[in-house]
Amino acid sequence: MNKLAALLVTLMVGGLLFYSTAFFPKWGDPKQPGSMHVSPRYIEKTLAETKVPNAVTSVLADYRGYDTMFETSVIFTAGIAVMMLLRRPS
Amino acid sequence: MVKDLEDVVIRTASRILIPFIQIYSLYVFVHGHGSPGGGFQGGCIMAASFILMAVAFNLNMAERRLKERTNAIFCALGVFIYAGTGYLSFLYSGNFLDYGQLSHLLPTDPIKARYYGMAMIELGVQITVMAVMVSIFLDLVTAGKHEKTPEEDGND
Amino acid sequence: MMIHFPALIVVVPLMASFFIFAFGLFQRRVCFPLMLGTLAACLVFAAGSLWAVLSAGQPVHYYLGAWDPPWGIEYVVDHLNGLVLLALAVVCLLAGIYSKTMVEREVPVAKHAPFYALFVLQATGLFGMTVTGDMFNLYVLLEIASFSAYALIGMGEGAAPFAAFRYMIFGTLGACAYLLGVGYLYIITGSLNMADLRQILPPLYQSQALIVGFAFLIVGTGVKMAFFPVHTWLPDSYTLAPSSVSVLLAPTFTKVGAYVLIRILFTVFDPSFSTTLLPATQVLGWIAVAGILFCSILALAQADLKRMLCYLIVTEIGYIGVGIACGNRLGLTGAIFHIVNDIFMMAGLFMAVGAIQAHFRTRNAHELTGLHRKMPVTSGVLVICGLSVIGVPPTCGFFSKWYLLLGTIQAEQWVFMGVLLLGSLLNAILFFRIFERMYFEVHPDALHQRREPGTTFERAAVSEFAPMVVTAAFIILLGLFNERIVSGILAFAIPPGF
Amino acid sequence: MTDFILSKYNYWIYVILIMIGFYGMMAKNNLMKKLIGMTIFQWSIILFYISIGSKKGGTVPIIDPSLHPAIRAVDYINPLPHVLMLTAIVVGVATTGIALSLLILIYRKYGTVEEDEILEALKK
Repeated sequence: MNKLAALLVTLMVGGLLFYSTAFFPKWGDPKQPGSMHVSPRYIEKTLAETKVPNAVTSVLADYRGYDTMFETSVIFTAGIAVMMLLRRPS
Repeated sequence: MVKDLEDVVIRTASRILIPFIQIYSLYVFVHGHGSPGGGFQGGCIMAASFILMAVAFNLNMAERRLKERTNAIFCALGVFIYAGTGYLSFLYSGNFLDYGQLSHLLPTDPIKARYYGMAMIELGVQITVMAVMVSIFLDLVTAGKHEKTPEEDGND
Repeated sequence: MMIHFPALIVVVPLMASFFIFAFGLFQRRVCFPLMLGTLAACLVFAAGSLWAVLSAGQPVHYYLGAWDPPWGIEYVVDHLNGLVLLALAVVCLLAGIYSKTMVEREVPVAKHAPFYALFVLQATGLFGMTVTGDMFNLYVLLEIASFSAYALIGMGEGAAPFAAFRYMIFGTLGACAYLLGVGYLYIITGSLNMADLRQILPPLYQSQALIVGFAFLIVGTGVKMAFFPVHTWLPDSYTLAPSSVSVLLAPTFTKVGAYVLIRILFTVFDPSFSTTLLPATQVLGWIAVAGILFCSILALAQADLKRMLCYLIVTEIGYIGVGIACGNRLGLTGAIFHIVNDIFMMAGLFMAVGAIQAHFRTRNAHELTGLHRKMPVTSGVLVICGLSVIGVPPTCGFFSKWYLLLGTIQAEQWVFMGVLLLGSLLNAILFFRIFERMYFEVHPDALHQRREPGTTFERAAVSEFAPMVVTAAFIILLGLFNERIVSGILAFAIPPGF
Repeated sequence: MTDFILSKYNYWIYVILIMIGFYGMMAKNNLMKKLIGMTIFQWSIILFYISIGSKKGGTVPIIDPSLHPAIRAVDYINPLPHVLMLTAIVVGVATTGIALSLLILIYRKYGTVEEDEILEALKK
């Protein structure tokens, strides 16, 4: 019974997702909003503003460096959590 | 008999490979600015070298190379370097994580200071990711029984 | 220095957690004072941020890394999240003080350093989620707060790891739904900044992909907020968690989820979109109403005091949902005021239950006879918080429910109004049953027969009932000064477009 | 019709992966399989983000002035989703790490990772 219910829910969610993909821009279309609004500045200005040719690193460490700091904190949190949960007090 | 032979091949191969893996990891880390690479990828490759050491030899070898406590300190050290670089810009009344203010510290113009700021960031990320990956692996493998030496545990 | 407060409130506890962990490995006793100092500093930063917003009269923007908004990450402190931030900071500090004796009792000594580090990281995640103005940054902070919560709950006794695992499956499902929603918004608009999205989205309100993305965002936030149908992870995990952890998590995590829902519904999307164009708030309202009834009745059926409170949390979230569903200024004022009040009410209740479990060694609601003689302060705080949950005038609970009622009347939602009153009645039955057993039933033999002979009854430590008394005082003060809070802060906290 | 398929099939792949992961998470009785389902679910969202950033004719976003004299955004693919997904990958690793440690705790306490056996043990 449980498996049937799960299958039904999955098919519903899948149907909803398939339906929504019909309204997405074409794959790889240079004019899609995702690549037109914010990212052109990252590509064009990265050499001028940060002297780093790799646009991914400049966005990662500088434009959105704050996200990456919390990302490192997430991996730090996971490290402490595993250390706390599993370590047997000797 | 067969077990020992198998060990010999793996051990000698990994003894040769491990230093080069670590050098490659530093290469990936250093070339984060000019080519695909950076702190995360470098940290993972460095952690892979320690995990290979733990798998090929035994946990004691990895333990000796990277003691449990220093590993925990490295976890905190890396993220401290990252956040510390962010705090530096407070000294010059810049916003948090504003590397342009580092130009007061380093003898360069604000734009090149961002280049060096990012290098500091990548160093912090490299240390933390390496330390955490090794620590999670060792914890999961031994399920927390670090203190017992592998011999007691059966040489897994 | 004041201009840096919005960033400091998140970065200082983050840095402190590294120090707590690193120094705690060597010197265990350094953890508690460091944690307390950090949370006190956060209280100062929260108060400073709110003061900056009040004196400036308009939201304070803080650009991380000195990059202007749609490209860099931006922190926005306005009246709405300034008030929630202050309430969170106060309760996190009180939970920190409260945890001193509880952690000695529940957490083995070798694990104090990681425990306190995760405690502070949990606070970091909460503060960050409240302050951030960037959708993806909110996801990362949501994950930090969630991972700390999973690990801290996993420290509990008995089936806690299993409850934490089920919470993790549910929570990750919710976080991934949120991430998918942000992805849908990004693929349509190309921006991640909330204020920027508010400008770009209006012409796109007809596109189906946006509606599906909106649904994912709501479902993801709903899971984190323990909204009615997706709340089943909460009772098990908060009941089995150590009491210092449930005192930190119960008042804060679900209310921040409620704040994020308000932020998405009325700041990222235009209120007209959420209320009329797409009857999202109507649907949320009817689900919230079902949740209030279902969980109030379930709370009545619980013998375990802590599990009863967990169902109360879901009921209170239902009230906030009804406030949002009214879709008018009064209803939303009631919802935001209820978020702030509920933070304090749940803190007081969980602290009292933790002290009762520690000293009275029982959580069974039927064995509380004669509690007022042994633990007068705790039972007093339990009464004040209970009255506030019911909604009795001097306490703050009454006023937030009052605005909720006015909101439902103005929106002519008679069913919502009826359920609000019925919910208060069910809460009244719940609490007066406990009060009656605590104060009026005198069965001395029941007390001695359960207590093992020879165990002395040690008094509750100062670090336990001091935070309780402060919380009760806040509940009363919020009630007395509600008019100033509503006219001074909440009047400006309502997003434009109402 | 083929043009419609060619321009949308990458989204269908990620939807199918989401359905597999979602079904695995909901229906599987073994906690380890639930965890594997959850990981599939997370990684399919990463695939979705990465496919947003791709541009036809764009190359790796390492700006090389010698390649194109004028730096134009059309020549390089969108770096932003790749940055976001580095965070999501790290979150995925952290989730798996904590989930596995919780599983070890559960196995150490109940001797099993089958959900129904654990629920029986809890009822006693």
